[in-house]
Amino acid sequence: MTIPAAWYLIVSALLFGIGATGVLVRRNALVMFMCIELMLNAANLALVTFARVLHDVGGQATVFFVLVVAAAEVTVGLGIVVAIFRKRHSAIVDDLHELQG
Amino acid sequence: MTGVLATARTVPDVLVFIASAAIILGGAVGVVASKNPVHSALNLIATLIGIALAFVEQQANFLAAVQIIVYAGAIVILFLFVIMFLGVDRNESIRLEPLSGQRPLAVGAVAVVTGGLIALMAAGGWYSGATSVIAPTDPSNDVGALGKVIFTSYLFAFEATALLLIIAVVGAVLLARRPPASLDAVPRADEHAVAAGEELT
Amino acid sequence: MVYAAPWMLACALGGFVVLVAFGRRLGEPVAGWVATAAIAAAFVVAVVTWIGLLGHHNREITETLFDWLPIGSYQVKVALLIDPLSVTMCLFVTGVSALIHLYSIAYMHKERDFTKFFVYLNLFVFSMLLLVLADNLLLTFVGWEGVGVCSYWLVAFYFDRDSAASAGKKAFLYNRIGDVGMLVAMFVLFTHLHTLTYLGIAAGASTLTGTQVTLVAIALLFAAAGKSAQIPLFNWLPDAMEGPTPVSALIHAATMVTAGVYLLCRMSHLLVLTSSGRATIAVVGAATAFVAATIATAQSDIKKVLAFSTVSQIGFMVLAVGSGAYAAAIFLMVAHAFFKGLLFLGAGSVIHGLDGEQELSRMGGLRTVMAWTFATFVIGWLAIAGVPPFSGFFAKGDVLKGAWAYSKPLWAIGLVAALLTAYYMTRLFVLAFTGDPRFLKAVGGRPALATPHESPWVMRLPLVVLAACAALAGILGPALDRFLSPVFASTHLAPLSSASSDSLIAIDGVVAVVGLAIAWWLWRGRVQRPALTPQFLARAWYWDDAYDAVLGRPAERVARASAEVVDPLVIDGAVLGVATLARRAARQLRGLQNGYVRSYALLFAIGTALLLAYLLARTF
Amino acid sequence: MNTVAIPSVHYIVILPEIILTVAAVGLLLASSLVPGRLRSSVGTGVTVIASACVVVDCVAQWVDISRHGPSTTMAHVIIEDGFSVVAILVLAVSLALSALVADGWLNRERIEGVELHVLALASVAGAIMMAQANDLVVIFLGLEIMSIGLYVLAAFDRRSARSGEAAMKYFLLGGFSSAIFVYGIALVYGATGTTQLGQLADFLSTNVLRNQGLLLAGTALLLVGFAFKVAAVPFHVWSPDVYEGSPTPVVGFMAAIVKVGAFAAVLRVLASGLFTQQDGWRPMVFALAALSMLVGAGMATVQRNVKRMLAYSSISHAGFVLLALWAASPRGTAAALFYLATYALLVIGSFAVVTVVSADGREDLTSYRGLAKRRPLLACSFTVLLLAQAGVPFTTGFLAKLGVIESAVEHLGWPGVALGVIAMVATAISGYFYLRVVVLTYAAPVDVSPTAPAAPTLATSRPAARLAALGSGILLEDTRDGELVDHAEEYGPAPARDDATVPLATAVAIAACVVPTVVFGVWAGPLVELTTRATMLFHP
Amino acid sequence: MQSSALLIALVVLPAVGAGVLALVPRLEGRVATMVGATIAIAELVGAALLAIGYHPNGAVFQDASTQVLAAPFGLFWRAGVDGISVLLIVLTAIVVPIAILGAPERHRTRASIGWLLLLESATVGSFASLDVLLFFLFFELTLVPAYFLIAGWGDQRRGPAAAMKFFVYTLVGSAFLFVGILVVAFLHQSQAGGALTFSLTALSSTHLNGTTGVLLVLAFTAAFAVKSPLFPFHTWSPDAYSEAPVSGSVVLAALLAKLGTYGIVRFDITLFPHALVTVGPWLFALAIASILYGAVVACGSSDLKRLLAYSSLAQMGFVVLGIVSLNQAGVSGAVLLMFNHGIVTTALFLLVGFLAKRTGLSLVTGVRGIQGPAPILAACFTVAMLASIGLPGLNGFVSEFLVLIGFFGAQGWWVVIPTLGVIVAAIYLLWAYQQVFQGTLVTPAGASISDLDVRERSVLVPLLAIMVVLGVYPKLVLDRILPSVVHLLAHLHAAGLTTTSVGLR
Repeated sequence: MTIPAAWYLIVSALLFGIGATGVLVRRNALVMFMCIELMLNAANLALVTFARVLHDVGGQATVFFVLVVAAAEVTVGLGIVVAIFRKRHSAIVDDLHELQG
Repeated sequence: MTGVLATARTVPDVLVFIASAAIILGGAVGVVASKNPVHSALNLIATLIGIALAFVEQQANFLAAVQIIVYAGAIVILFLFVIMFLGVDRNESIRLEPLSGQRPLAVGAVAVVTGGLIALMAAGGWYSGATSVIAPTDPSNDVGALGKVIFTSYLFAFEATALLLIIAVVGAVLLARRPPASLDAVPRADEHAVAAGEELT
Repeated sequence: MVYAAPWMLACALGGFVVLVAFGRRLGEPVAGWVATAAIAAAFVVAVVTWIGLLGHHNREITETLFDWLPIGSYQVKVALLIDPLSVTMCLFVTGVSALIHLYSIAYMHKERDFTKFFVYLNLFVFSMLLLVLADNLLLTFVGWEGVGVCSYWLVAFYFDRDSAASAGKKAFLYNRIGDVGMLVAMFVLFTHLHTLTYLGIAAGASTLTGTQVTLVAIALLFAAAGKSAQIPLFNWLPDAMEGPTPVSALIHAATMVTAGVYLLCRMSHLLVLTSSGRATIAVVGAATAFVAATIATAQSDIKKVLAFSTVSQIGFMVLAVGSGAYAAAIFLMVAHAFFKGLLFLGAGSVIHGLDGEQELSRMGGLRTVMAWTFATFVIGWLAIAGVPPFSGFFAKGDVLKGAWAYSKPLWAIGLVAALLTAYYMTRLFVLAFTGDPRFLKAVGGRPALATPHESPWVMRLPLVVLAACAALAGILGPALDRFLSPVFASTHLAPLSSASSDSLIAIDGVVAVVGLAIAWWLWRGRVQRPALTPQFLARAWYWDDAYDAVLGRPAERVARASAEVVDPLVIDGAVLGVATLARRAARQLRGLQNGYVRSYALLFAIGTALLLAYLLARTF
Repeated sequence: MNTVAIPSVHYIVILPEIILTVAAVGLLLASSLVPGRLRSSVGTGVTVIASACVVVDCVAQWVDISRHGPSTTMAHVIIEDGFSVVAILVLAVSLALSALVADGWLNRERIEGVELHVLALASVAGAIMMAQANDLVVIFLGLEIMSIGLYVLAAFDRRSARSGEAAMKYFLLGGFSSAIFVYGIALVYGATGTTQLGQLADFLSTNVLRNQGLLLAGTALLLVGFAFKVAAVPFHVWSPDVYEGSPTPVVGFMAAIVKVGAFAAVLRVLASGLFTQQDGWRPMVFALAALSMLVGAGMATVQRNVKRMLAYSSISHAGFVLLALWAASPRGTAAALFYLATYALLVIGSFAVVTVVSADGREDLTSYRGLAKRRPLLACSFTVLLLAQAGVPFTTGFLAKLGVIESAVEHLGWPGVALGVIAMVATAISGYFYLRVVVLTYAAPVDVSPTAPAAPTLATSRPAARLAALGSGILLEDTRDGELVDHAEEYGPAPARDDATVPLATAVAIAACVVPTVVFGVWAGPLVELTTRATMLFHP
Repeated sequence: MQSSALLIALVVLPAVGAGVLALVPRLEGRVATMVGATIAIAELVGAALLAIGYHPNGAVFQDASTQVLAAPFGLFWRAGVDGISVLLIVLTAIVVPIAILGAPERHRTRASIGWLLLLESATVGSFASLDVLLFFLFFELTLVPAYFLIAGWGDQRRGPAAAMKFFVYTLVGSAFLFVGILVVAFLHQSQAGGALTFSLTALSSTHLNGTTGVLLVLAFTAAFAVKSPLFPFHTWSPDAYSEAPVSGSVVLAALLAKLGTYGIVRFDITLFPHALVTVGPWLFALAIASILYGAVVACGSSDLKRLLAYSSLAQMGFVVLGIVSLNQAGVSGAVLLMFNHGIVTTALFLLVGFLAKRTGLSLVTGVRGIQGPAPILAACFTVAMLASIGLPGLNGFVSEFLVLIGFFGAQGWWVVIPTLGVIVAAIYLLWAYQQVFQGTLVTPAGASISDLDVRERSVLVPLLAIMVVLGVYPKLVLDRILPSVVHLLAHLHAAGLTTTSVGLR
C-alpha cells in the first residue's frame, strides 16, 4: 500500500490520453462512447488515488457519483445511437455532417 | 519522481501495480485499436477490471465491487447488447481516415494534454491537499465510511442522482421508442433520403 | 447734414428691396425708373452730406449704426466714416451710377430680365457705397464682396451664354483670390493692433514692426490687384466685357474696379511706413499701365480695347499711390470715371445702334449717322488721350508728376504708357467713326447691317452730361487736392519746382499729341495692319494661356484624380480592405465548422492543449 | 459510530428542485395512467404553474436572505444567497416562457404527450442545482441532469434527421467535455483535498501551495468543461450545429438555461472558490472572452441561416459574460447576472419569433424579407429583440453590455481596456448582422429587382464613382453580388404559409420578452439594483 | 425647476411622438406628415422658449435636472444647457420640421417621420446631456434612426450598403469613446473615491498624467472625428449623404455631423485641456487636411450630393480649426459655424432634393441652364451657395472669419492655407452652379421644368431669412454663446494655459 501516488496518477493520465485519442480517431459512435468511459475511469482512478493519499473518503464518494453519471450517460447515448440508426442505418459519426458552416 | 521512488515498498504491491497498470493500459489501447466494436467492448471490460484491481490495491474495495458490477456487469453489457441489436458488429477499417490531418493533430494535442497533466501534477507535488477534509478513510470499513459520507456530506448529491436516473430513463425511452406512424404523416421537405431509408427497415 | 450719410445707403437699399419685392409687378420700364430715382436720391444725399462736411472743421466724422459682431472682447461696429475721401467717392459713384441707370432704361429695353438687371444694379451701388463709407476694414470687406458678387451676376447676366457664365465665374474667383490678401491683412492688423477701424489703424500703424507693415502692404496690394485688375490678376476684366455695356461702364470702368485704389489710399498712413511696400505698389502699377496699354493697341473688339485701357488707367492710379500722390490717384479716378464711363456708354450706343456688333472691323463712318454719340465720343477720346485742356490731361499730369518725384524710371514707363494710350484710343476712334461704313456690306458670312439709328434721348442725356464732366473736370484738380490732402499721410517728398512741373506738363501734352498723330497717320483709311497687331499682344501676352497651363489644367487633373482614385480606392479602400479581410477571416473559420463531430472534438483537444501549454509555460 | 447524523435541511432552499421534480414525475405518472396520450397543453400548464411556484419560493428565499443573510444547507453543499435566488428566478421565468413557446409549436406539429415538458422541468432543476451548488460534485450532477435533458430535447423532433444529428454531436462532445470536467474535479480535489467550494476557499486562503501546477491544471480542465457548456471559443463549435438542428422552440430554452446555469456555477467556482488563484485563471478567461466576442460576431456576419446566426451571436454574448467573469469583482458578478437575466429574455424571444416565422422549415434569412408587411407586430417585436441584442441604447441589451464592460475597465489596466475595446468592436460587428436582418424584414419583397430604377447618381456618371459604390457594397456584399436578391427570387415574394396566426401562448411569451426589454431599458433602476443587491448577498 | 421640466420635455416629446406614430397604423400618409410636423413645430416653440429663457450671464448650465437611472452602473440623467447647447438645440428644432415638411417620403411616410422624430430626441438629448455616459447613450441612439432612414428610404440598391457602412464605421469609432469615458470615470473614482459617476463637472476635476491624457483625448476625438467627419475618417459620408433620402441627408449633414464637433467642444476641452493642447497641432493638421482635401475632391466630384458631402467635410474642418485654436474668437466662431453650416447645408440639400425631383443630380450628364425656367430655384440656390462660400452679409462669413482670425491668433501665418480653402470652395460651388443652372437650356427629353411650388418656397424662406439675419446681426447669437465659451476656456486657465480673445499666449 505504499505504491506512490505518482505511479497511479501517471497511469490515469495515460489512460485519459488514450481515451481522448480514441474519441478523436474512432468513427464508430459506440466505440467513442467507450473511449469516453475510459476517460471517466481515468478520472476515477485519479480520485481514488487522491482519496488514498489524502486519507479522505470524499474522493471515493465522488467516484461513486461519477459511476452513476456514467451509467446515465451511456443509457441516453445508446438511445441516441438507436434513434439515429433508425434513420440512417449507421453508427459512423462521420456520416453526420449535414449541419455545418 | 526520485523522491517518490525512494519511499519503501513491498514487492507484491509493485507487482500488483504493474499488473493492474498493464491490464488497464493494454485494455485501453485495445479499445481504441480493435477493428470490431465487440472487441473494443471486451477490451473495455479488461480495463475496467484493471481499474478495479487498482481500487482494491488502494483500499477502495466497495468501489472495486461497484466497478465490476455496474460497469463490467451492466454498462458494457448494454454496449454489447446495442451492438448486437443494431448489428454493427462488423469490422471497420482503422486505417481509413477521411479527415485529413486529423490523426497527427489528435495525437499531438493529446500528447500535449497528457504530458502537460503529468508535468503539472508533478510540479504540484502530485497531491497537495489537506488530509481527510470531508471525512477520514477507514481501511477496515470503507463501505461504512463511504456510506456515511454519502448520507451526510453528499446527501443532496445522492438525492440528485434520483432525478438524474429518472431523466435518463425518460430520455432513453423517448429516444429508443419507434416514432408513432402519425408523426411521419407529414413528410419533411429536408428528408427524402430518410423516407427512403424507412422503407428498408 | 453730415449725418444724412446713412440715407445714401438707405436709398440704394430701398430701391433694391422695392424691386425685389414688387419688381416683377412693376415691370418695364417702371422698375428702371424706380431704380434710377433711388440712385438719384442717393446722389442728392451725397451732395447734401458733402456740403455738410464742408461746414465742419473736423472732417473725420464716424457715425455708428449698430454693433455688428464681437471678436472675443472687441466689438466690430457697423459705422460710417465720413471724411473728404469717402464723400468724394460717394459723389462720383452716385452721380455716375445715376446716369448709367438712366442710360440702362433704354439700353436694356425688351431684355428678358429687365427688372432683375436693375435689382443687381441697385444692390451694386449699395455695396459700393458701403465699401467707401465703412469706417473699418471688415465692413469695407462686406461692400468689397458685395460689389464682387454683383459683378458676378451682371457679367453672367446673359446666363444662357456659356462664355458669359464662365466670365462671371472668372471675375468672381479672381476677386476671391485677391480677398485672401485682404483677410490676411485684417488678421495681422487685428491681432497686433486689436482694432480694425481706419482711424485706429492710422493711429496705431507706427507701433507695428517694419516687416508687419510691409506684409500688410503687400497683402493689401494683392487684394487691390484682384479687385482693380492689376498684374498678376488683371486678366478677368477683359472677359467681364461679356456683361451688358452699361455694366461695363459702371462696374468695370467707373466704380468697382477703382475700389482697390481707394483701399490703398485709405491705408496711406500705413503705406508711408514701408518704402519697400510702396515700391512694389508703384512697380506693379507702372507695369500694369504699360502692359495693358500695349495689349489695347492690338484688340479688334471695341469693348476689349476699352477694357484694357481701363486696366492701364488703373495702373496709373496705382502708380500714383505707390509714389505717394494719393490725391492725384483719386483725381485720376474721378476723371477716369467720367471719360471712361462716357466712352463705354458711347461704345454701348454704337453697339446698340449696330444691333450688337462689337468688331471695329465692321464699323467705320459712324460720324455721320450717330452725331450725338460721335460728338460726345470725341470729347471722351481726347480726354483719355490726355490732350489739353481736357480732364485726362490734368489728372494724368498730376500722376506723372508724382511718379517723377518718386522715381524717374517709373515716370518714363508711365510716359510710354501715356503715349500708347493716345495711340490706341485714336486707333479706336478712327476705325469706328471715320472712313467708309463697312457694316453695310456682308463680310465672311456675316450679313450686312441696316443703317444704324441714333439712340433715344435717355441714352443721349447721360452721354452729354458725362461729356461735360470729362471736358471740364480738369479744373477742379487743385481744389480736390486741397480738399483731400488732410486725409492722407504726407510722403515727405521734395515738392517740385514750378519750372520742372511746368516742363513735365508740357511733355505730357506733347506725348499725347504725338501718339494721336501717329495713330491717325497709321490707321487713317486702313483696317488691317497685322504687323501692328501681333498675336502676342492680341492674346494679351498669352497671360491666360500661361495660367491655364501652369495652374488650371494641373489643378483640374489633381481634383479628378483625388475624386476618382484617391478617395474611393486609397482612403476608402483601406476601410473596405479591413472589412473584406474580416469577411475573409470569417470564411476561413467556417472551414473549421465542417460538420464532422470528430474535428470538433479535435478542436476541443487543441484548445485544452493550449490552455495547459499556457500553464506549463507559466509554471516552468 | 454507526449512527448517521443526517444534516439539517433548509427546505425552502431546495424547494425549487423539489417542485420541478414533483411536477416532472407527476406528469410522467399522469401520462402513464391516463388512457391515450396526454394533451401537451396539460404539460404546458403544469410547467407554467410549477415555475410560478418556484418564483414564489424565490420571493420567500429573498425575504429569508435579506432577513438572515446568505447561508448554506445540507452539509454546506447548497447555498442560499441573493445570487442563486436571482439566477433561479431567471431560470424559472425562462422555463415558463419556453413552455409557452413550445406549446404553440407542439400544437402546430401535432405532437402529443408531455415528454418535452418533463425533460424541460428536469433540466431546469439541474440548472438550478448548478446555480445553488457549493460543491463540485453537485455542480457536476446538476450539469449532467441539465445536459442529459437537453441532449434528448435536441433529438426531440423525431422526424428530422438534423435533429438526430444535432443530438448526437451535442451528446458526444458533451460526454467528452464532462469527462474532461470530471478529471478537472479530480485534480482540484487532489490539490486541495476537498470538492466543496467553501472548504476549498478556506484551504487556499490559509495555505500557500508550493506550486499551483496541479490546482491550475484542474482549474483549466474545469474551465474547459464550462466553456463547452456556455459555448465559448474555441469550445463553441457544437453550438451552431446543435442550434440549427434542434427544434426551434427548444433552442431558445437551451441557450437561456445552459448559459444561466453554467455561468452561475463557473462564477461560484472561479470567482469565489478559486478567487485566490485568479492570476492563474484570469488570463485563460481573457483569451476565451476575447476570442468568443470576436469570432462569434465575425462568424455571424457570414451566416445565411437565422438559427445559425443567432447561435454565433449567442457565442459572442457568452464572450461578454466571460468579460464580467474575467473582472472577478463584485461589479463583474452583478454585471454578469444582469447580462444573463436580460439575455435569457432576448434569446427566448428571438427564437420564439423564429419558431413562428420559420414554421415551414425555411430558416434562410430571405424568408424574413417583407415580414413587416405580413406581420407588422411580429416584425416590430423581432426588431426590438435584435436591436436589444445589438446593444442599442435604452434597451436592456445596452445596459447589460455597459455593465460588463464597466466591470472590465474598472481594473484600469491594459488588459481591461483592451477587452473593453474588443467588446465594443464586437458590438459594432454584431450591429452589422442584426441590422441586416431587421432592415430585411422591412424591405418590400419586390424592392430588390437588380434593375431598380435609380436616379442618375454617381454610379451612372463615372466609372470611378461606380467603383466607389461597388466598394461600399463590399461591406454589405448581399446588395453587391445580389445574394439576397437571388434568394428572394428563388423563394418568390411572400410564403403562402404565413397566413397562419401566431398561437396565443407564443404571442404571450414574445410579449413577455419584448416589453421588459424596452421598459427596463429606459426605466433601468430596479433590475440593476436587484442584481447588484443580489451580488452583495453573495456567499463569502 | 419648471424650465428644467421644459428641457426634459424637449428631449422626450419627439420620442413620444415617434412612439405614437409607430403604434397607430391609422396615421399613414399625409396624416403622418401633419402629426410629425405638429410635434416638430411644438418642439421648435419649446426650443424657442428655452432660448428666450436662457440668461447669457446667468448660471453656466441652466435648466439643469438630475435623475437616477441606474445608480450601480453610474447611469444618471444629468441635463442642462449653456449657450452652446441652446444654440444647437434650436438648430435641431429648426431643421427637423423643415426636413419633415420639405421632403416627405412617398411610401411608408409614417415610419420615416417616426424615425426622424426619434432622431430629433436623440440629438436634443445629446446636446442637453451634462453626463458623459448619458451623452454617449444619445450619441449612440442617433445611429439607429439614421441607419433606418438611409437604408429604408435611400437609394434602393446602394442605400443599405451605405447605411451599414455609416453604422459600423461610426460604431467602431465610438468604441474608443466609450472605453475612454469609462476609463476617465474610474480614474476619477479611484482619485476622488465615492460612487461611480460620469457627471461632466465631477470628471473635469480628474487629474490625468501626460500619456493617459493624450491617449484619452485621442480615444474621444477618434469617435468625434468619425462622426464629424474629419479626414481621413470621412469615407462613409459621401456614400451616406448621396444614398440617403433628402430628409436623411439633411439630418445627417446638419445635425449628426454637429454631434462630433460638439463633442470636441464640450468634452475634449472640459476634460483634457492639457492633452488637447498637446495634440493640438495634430488636430490642426487633420482639420486643414479636411479643408483642402474636401475642397479638392469636391472639385472633382461629378454628383451634386457627393460634392456637398465633401464641402461639408471642408466646413467641419473649419469648425475643428476654430475649436482647437482654443481662444474666444476661434471657439465662438466654430460654434457659430456649426449652427450656420447646419442651416446652410439644410437649405442646400433640400434644394438638391427639389432639383433631383425635376432633373437628377449628375453634374456631367445632367440638365443645364435651368435658371431660365426655374429662376426662384436658382435664386435660392445662389443665396445658399454664397452663404456656404462665406460671402459677407450672409451668415457663413462671420463664423469663417472668426475661425480664421482665431486660428491666426493660435498658429500665425499657417492661416493662409485654410484661407485658400475658402477660395476653392467658391470654385467648385460656382462650377456646380454653372453646370446646372447656367448655359443653354438642356432638359432630359425636353421635359419642362417647373419652378419651386409654394410648399418648397415656404420651407426655404425661414432658412434664407436666418442666413441674412445672422449675416447682418450675428451678435444676436454671439452674445449668447460668448459667455459660455469664456467659461469653457476657463478650464484652460485652470490648467495653467492662458488664452486671450484671439491669441493663445
